[in-house]
Amino acid sequence: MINPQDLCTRARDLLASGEVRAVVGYRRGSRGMAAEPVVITKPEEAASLVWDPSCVHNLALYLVADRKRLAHLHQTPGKPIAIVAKGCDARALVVLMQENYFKREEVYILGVSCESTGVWDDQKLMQRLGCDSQSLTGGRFDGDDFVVTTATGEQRISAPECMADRCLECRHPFPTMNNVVLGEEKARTLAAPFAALSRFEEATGTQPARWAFWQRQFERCIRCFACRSVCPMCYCEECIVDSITFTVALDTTAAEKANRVRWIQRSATRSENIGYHMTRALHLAGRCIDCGECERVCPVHIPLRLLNNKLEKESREKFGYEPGVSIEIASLVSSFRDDDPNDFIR
Amino acid sequence: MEESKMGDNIYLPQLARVIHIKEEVPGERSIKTFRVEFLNGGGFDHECGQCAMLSVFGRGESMISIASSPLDKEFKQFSIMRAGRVTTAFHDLEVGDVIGIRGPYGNGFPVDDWRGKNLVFIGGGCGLAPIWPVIQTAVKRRDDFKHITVFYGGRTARDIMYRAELEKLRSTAEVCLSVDKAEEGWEGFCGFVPANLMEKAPSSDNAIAITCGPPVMIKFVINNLRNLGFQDDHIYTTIENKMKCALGKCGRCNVGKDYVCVKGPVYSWADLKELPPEY
Amino acid sequence: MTKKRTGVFVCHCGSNIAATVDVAAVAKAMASEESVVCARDYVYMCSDPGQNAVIQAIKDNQLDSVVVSCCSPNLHEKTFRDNAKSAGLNSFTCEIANIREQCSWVHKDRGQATEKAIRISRSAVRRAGRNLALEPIAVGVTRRVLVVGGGIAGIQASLDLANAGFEVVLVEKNATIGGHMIQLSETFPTLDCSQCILSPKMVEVSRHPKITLMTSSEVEEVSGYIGNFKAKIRSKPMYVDPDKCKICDDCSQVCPVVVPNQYDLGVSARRAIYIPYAQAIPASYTLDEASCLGLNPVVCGKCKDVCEAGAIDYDVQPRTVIEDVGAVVLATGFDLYGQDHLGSYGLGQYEDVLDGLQFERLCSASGPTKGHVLRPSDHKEPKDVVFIQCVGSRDPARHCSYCSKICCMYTAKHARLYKHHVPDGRAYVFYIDIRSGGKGYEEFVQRTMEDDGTLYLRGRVSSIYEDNGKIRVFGNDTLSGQNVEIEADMVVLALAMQPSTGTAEIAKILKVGRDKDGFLAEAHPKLRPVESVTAGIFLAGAAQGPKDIPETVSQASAAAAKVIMLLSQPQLTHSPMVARVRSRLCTGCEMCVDACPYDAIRLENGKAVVNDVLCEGCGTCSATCVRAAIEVKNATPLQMQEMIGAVLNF
Amino acid sequence: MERMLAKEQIGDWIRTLRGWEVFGPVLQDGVWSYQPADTVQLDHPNTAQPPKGFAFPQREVFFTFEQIKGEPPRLTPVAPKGGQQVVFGVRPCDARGLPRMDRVFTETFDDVYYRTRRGSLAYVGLACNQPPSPHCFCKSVGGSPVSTEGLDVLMTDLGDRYLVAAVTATGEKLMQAAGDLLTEPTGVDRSEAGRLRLAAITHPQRAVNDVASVPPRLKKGFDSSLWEDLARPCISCGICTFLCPTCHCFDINDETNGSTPLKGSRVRTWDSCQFPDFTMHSSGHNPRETLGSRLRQRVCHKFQYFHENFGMFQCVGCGRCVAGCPVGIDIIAVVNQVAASAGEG
Amino acid sequence: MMHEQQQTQTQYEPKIVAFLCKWCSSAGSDLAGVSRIQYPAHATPITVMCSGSVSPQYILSAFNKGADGVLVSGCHIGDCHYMEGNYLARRKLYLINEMLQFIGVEPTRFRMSWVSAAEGAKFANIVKDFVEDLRPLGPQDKLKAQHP
Ligand SMILES: Cc1cc2nc3c(=O)[nH]c(=O)nc-3n(C[C@H](O)[C@H](O)[C@H](O)COP(=O)(O)OP(=O)(O)OC[C@H]3O[C@@H](n4cnc5c(N)ncnc54)[C@H](O)[C@@H]3O)c2cc1C
Ligand SMILES: Cc1cc2nc3c(=O)[nH]c(=O)nc-3n(C[C@H](O)[C@H](O)[C@H](O)COP(=O)(O)OP(=O)(O)OC[C@H]3O[C@@H](n4cnc5c(N)ncnc54)[C@H](O)[C@@H]3O)c2cc1C
Ligand code: SF4
Ligand code: SF4
Ligand code: SF4
Ligand code: SF4
Ligand code: SF4
Ligand code: SF4
Repeated sequence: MINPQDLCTRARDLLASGEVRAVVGYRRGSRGMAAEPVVITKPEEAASLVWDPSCVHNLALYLVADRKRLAHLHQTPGKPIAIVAKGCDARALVVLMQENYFKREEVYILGVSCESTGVWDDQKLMQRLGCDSQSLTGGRFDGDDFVVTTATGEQRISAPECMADRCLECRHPFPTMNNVVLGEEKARTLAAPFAALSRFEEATGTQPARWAFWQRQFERCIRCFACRSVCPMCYCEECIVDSITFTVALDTTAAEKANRVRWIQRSATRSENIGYHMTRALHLAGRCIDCGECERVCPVHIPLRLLNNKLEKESREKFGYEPGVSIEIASLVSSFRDDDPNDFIR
Repeated sequence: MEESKMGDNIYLPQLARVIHIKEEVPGERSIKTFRVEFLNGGGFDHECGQCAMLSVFGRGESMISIASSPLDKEFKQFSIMRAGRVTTAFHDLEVGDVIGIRGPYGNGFPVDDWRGKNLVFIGGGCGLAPIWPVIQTAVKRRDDFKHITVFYGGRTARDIMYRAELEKLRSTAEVCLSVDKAEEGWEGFCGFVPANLMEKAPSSDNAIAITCGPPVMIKFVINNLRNLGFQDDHIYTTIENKMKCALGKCGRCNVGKDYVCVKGPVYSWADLKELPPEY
Repeated sequence: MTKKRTGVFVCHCGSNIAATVDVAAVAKAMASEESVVCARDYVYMCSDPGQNAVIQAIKDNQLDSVVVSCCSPNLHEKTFRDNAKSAGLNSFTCEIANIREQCSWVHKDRGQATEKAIRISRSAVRRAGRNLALEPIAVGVTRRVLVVGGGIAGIQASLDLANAGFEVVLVEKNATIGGHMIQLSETFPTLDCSQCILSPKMVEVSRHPKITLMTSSEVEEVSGYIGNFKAKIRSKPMYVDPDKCKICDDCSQVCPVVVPNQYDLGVSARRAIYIPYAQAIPASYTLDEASCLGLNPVVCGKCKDVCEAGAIDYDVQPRTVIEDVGAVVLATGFDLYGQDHLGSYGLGQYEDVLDGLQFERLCSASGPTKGHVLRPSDHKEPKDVVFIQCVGSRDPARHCSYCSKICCMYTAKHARLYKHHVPDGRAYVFYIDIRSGGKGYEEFVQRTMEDDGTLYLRGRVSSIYEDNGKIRVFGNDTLSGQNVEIEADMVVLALAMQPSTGTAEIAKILKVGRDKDGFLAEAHPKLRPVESVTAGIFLAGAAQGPKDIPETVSQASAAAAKVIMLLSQPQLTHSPMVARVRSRLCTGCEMCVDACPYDAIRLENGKAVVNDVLCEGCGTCSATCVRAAIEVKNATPLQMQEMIGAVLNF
Repeated sequence: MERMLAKEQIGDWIRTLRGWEVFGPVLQDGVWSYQPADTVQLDHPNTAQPPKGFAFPQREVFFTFEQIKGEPPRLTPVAPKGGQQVVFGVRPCDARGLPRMDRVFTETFDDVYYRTRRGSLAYVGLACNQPPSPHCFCKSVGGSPVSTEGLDVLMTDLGDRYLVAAVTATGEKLMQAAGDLLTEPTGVDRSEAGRLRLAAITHPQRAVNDVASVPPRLKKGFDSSLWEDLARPCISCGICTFLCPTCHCFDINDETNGSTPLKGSRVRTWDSCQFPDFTMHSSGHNPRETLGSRLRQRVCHKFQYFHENFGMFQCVGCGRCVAGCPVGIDIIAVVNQVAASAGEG
Repeated sequence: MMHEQQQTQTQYEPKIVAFLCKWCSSAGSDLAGVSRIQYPAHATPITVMCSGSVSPQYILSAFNKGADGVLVSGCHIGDCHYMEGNYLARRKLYLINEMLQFIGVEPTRFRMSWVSAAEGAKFANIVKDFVEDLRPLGPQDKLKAQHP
């Protein structure tokens, strides 16, 4: 089991020795036991870092933000930046490196192993405890359990009861690409891969049932773009399906702006929302590493993970492609095999 | 236009026909001047410095300064720089095409308060358009004002808009043109507008300065004007924050508590310097 | 900027279009398009008056773009683009709407066909409205050719090219050119002597003023593109100056080292300083680095001492040259399917089990036995010889799946040669079936069977082992259904041809594809059989697939002809409809780089950059890039979107 | 007018509201939202979205246009679908959003779309006996769990029955429709209600410290470096603003659905000051380019600018932006920190 | 235009956008023309250089704009003019096909085929079948943009 204190010490040493210029990690915020992302640059700030089941965020996003910020300021990174990374986060980094977004040496990966558990899911906490992490006053890992403190006192709950689906199904709880890892690599099987997806596919076996379900979901989307904004793989300078990242540089011509393709309209109607989500899912095929962030942040609880998982499963079964395992290989859609499925073609 | 079922609909444009198009400045960021006349007996009166929301249907709306004098009742004039989606659509228009127009918006220059004063106009690039109606009005009501000086500069001689009109203006006003870099055959000033201003150093006595242009230029001009002794409340400029509704609702043009589309775009430096620098 | 003055010309094509499509209605519908200023129909748009009308209309209406709704663009795109050009427009402002093959000819319902013709025409109008004026990309050419591989393919190609007046650099990795053909004794189907027909060509190569011959050399790196390649070639030192060597053989006499002679496939021996064979080109001895002791003069140095011509120099260094060439012919040939895969046939294990090439050497007058067929083990004449076909080929489960194509023929040839050498011997051939397509080939095989009394057994050999000086071959004859066992004196295996060792490397260096069996891939199996997928690189000979000499020579000459065609142009022109990167949006993820079939994209300062000359405009990159950071000119996503809209009346 | 209604009779009351389209909180797919309802069960926490969309929908078509080549375009305004709407179960904080929107949409320029929708909308509120979210802070911003501002009717949950109180004339009309279903409250009812109200009002809440001093302090803190520090984790999504009962920013675009002839509509959609391109000029210049400047805009708009313009905060303390922020940006904490730092300086 | 109106009253006529690669499928459809093989007029071709250039975005866009069916047709595997374009197309379009079905769009609405330049008859049949398969489904409105 990881002693959170070790994390603080590591981070402090890294900063103190000048080995890294900053550490991206988690700290306690003002909302109960909900951790929040933080970027620290001073050794003395390291004491504020935490590691507990509320560390849900995929911090790779902040490396992307850091890089964009530096590019904007025309600065070169210099020393590497350290990041606290779970298994999934580390795989996000692998994809980012596979896509040349970073060089390996630009990032110091302070891995944390999820060992036999993972992070929690607020909705499951809500069901189990009647309140979510924002109302808890304590929460930590303890072996296979979470120990939480509610208004009524401390409670021990078996972690799988409240763990995020993606953690239950996780096949890589150990950050394989790392500079150092806290915690052990444990063999574990909590749920079959794609279990939630399979449950869904079984429950909505027919085409009308599928549509009935997704129609509701897509009509609900308010297109706040949180799902895209939080995704470390959606680091495009300008997203092709939203308008909010419209980039204009000095050399952007009027014609370029005038000719920007509007694939979907700004209206959050069903058709446009589908356009948005389909595009995003397809863009993430072979790149999404199932950190589940998009689904977690959605304010109207659209089960986006199902979309990404579907393509992940197809890619794995049909193309033998697993995202986030190698920096070297060509990405899913820029490669092919002779025996890719052909039977859907006439 | 169809009668609105809902009475006064602030979002519904009137229709106007383009009756004249003139290319002022060529190139990638070309500027064209459009004269339009309202259809179906529509129209509105405006003050110098006010703006209108112009639309090319299917492409969208843009806020554009009304570049004609309020004294010209039979048409409205706009000088539009090709900048993006909507403005490009404008540049693709031909005489006879119909556009949408709603307005007038914003506060306008307090021209009447300036009676009996010297007027110093300082414009750069496309920034001549918003102050052009003031110049026009001042010329039409020439006796109301004393000395009129117009500073204006472009990157090159080709970038000078209203070239012919400016030459004509020389008969009633002092016109000081400049280009950024020395050019063959250029007889005016070479250098940036603020430098030209310092070179000519117009007197701040009983004078109002009106400036408009790119944000950096304005910054230097205001600085120089103050060095020349202009009081903060005798310096006027306009702010062009992004606008969508022009009605103080859509929420993007605000600087501090002010919605520029309603409280602006014209500000005296005395007022503007109280606001946070979000423009 | 978008085009605003489009003219649309709708062709009746006599009644070909007009019978089913209401052409006037199409013209009228097009006239109501935003950007269209003139739309008309005419009975034969492609006739002289039709074309003139287009030209006139362009001038009269100051059109900036043209759409012709007519037949397939394959027929008249060029015509009308030329019209546009002669009227002063850029030819890429003209688009064709195919309303004949894809509409009037395939529909009967006039209403529906007319609607469809409108949709097709409208989408062409929208596309034309956003076409950029493009000029074909001109590329200068270096009028020199690199030929890789000095087998018959490379030799033939080099000679054809050189005789056409082009400079040729012929690179051969061995010490001599000639390839496998020089090892053959007689060749099917005419049984003429291989060396007799090849040697003169080899000599011609060495003497040709336009050919620079580089033996013991290999291509290390190739950069550039069609018309403008730069090849880095590395030559191993030969240690013997061919210009000085008199081929006196003094050196080899004193050389203390004896190693198997590769040229005779190990059937004979040679020294460390040797001449591969008498007719070798360059005609010179050569020193084999690997076995020579003298490179360390303290140890040996005998040959240098005896060489009166002073041709030997132990201190020569490898040298690397860079050659500028406009085209490349790859003729790297084949090797026989490796014996390490073939344990069950006893190859390499039993001395008297030979492969086809070894047998060629045994039959060859210049071979180790001076043309007598003798067993390697005891130098006796073999009386029972078993030839086995399809060894390593047509066996997807264990070996190569393809048919090696020439083995039936050379086995038949071997059987005959054997019978000619040992008339009282018995020849057996195990075969699966006989493939003898080719001029005179079937007759050749018939003669082998009938005139020369070779016993053909249909079936596979199950095992072979040596027993008391004999080689026992067990097989089964599927025709009689009986198991057969032959006590043979010698077994000859017809091994499959496979790409020569190093084919993978050279393919990578030159960025040409390989097929599933590892042979160099042609650009199109039917229509572009001598071109590689990379423009400016051509294929000849067995490197592209198993083939015999006539086919090799044809392909070599074809490749040479293609090169001549290419390099005879003053400049190359390339379609300007190439990909363009929108750098601001590109994040350098390299997905396009991986997806591009032509290796036309590379990263520069973290952004994708397209090589206009390599890009074929397929658009695969553009569909792969999630960021829409790369698009093909005049087929941009914006144009596609507008065309989709046009089709759906959106 | 105060009346009592037995809980199980709420459906009966709703059925008396002829001519009204009735909405109530519904839990579907794990999300609470206002849906058309025959009856309602008011045991909901905060709905995911406030009811602001009834007056200010995420998508509003202003007018359609159609233009045949060579002719002037024809514009056809699209009036909001008529008909009275009543929303049950509105939380007092959310209701307070409405009067704030009124200031924006009906003063200076009168927005006919908003006014039309607003004019036919009624809110039947539910007092918060318990704060529905750990981040409720209505009291800090001038509201209370029993506030009636913006409501037409306020109901208080007394266990098996509701105390139903009319706030506006419309509210009274709604109650009159119920006829006998609504009964006079007894003394017990009243005292029970009073007890619950007191408990609700005194229930501890998170708080904006010294709220009166916040506007001037924020003004002073405009240049504070805290803005960038606090905004560092922000991902620039629109959750905080799209879920806010008072955020009113929007975008206007032309959506086309035909080119020959040109057909389309001019459409208003919600927009957010947290989106990077919100204020970006056509030249690329962006007055609010950084995360900090955008966070500052959101916070200062609610706690300073709006107050300067209208004398009230533009935040009603519903806590949605706090709970919904994916990375924990907490408006209460931000205001407190910036105000505190500005106070010191 | 009259015509269209009459039809909507009698029978629903599906609108199909057909992306045809220039080298094989468009040529194949030309051959159908040359051979005068009749097929329904519901599929409007858009010729692209290679099936590999068909971005999934185009397919979504076509549905968004009201297509009832979308067809993508390219060279047979191994015959791509650009060698690999159709392999890459196959992978991408497999994914979008799966995705459309996953959200409950009728599987019939998206179709992919390999048609060589010699397969005029095959092309005609594909269009014929596609139209017949689409007819019973009625207009596609799941992904179609809503207006106004
Ligand atoms: C008070 C005032 C007065 C002005 N007066 C003048 C004047 O007299 N003359 C003049 O030339 N200019 C004037 N301007 C500037 C003018 O308003 C802008 O140049 C014009 O609005 C640019 O519009 P555009 O659509 O051409 O540019 P774009 O840059 O294309 O668009 C403008 C905005 O629309 C959004 N947008 C663009 N494309 C998309 C897309 N695909 N999806 C979603 N959103 C998109 C962008 O966020 C962008 O910020 C004035 C501005 C103001 C505020
Ligand atoms: C046993 C046998 C018998 C045959 N009998 C007949 C027959 O009777 N009649 C007939 O028509 N055909 C016959 N053939 C076929 C004939 O040998 C081939 O068709 C012919 O040799 C092919 O010539 P090539 O130039 O393509 O290849 P090769 O002869 O293999 O020549 C390739 C040359 O390229 C060189 N090379 C390879 N890689 C490189 C590199 N990377 N850089 C530089 N140089 C390189 C090699 O060293 C070699 O010199 C026979 C083949 C076999 C195996
Ligand atoms: S986070 Fe949810 S509501 Fe927001 S855009 Fe994504 S799916 Fe839609
Ligand atoms: S799509 Fe969702 S799950 Fe996948 S990487 Fe992005 S945020 Fe994570
Ligand atoms: S949805 Fe696609 S284009 Fe948009 S940010 Fe994500 S990957 Fe990029
Ligand atoms: S795929 Fe797109 S973003 Fe990636 S390198 Fe190519 S052009 Fe750039
Ligand atoms: S269009 Fe085709 S050939 Fe050209 S760069 Fe793109 S993928 Fe390569
Ligand atoms: S700012 Fe936040 S707490 Fe305040 S009303 Fe808006 S969403 Fe609620």
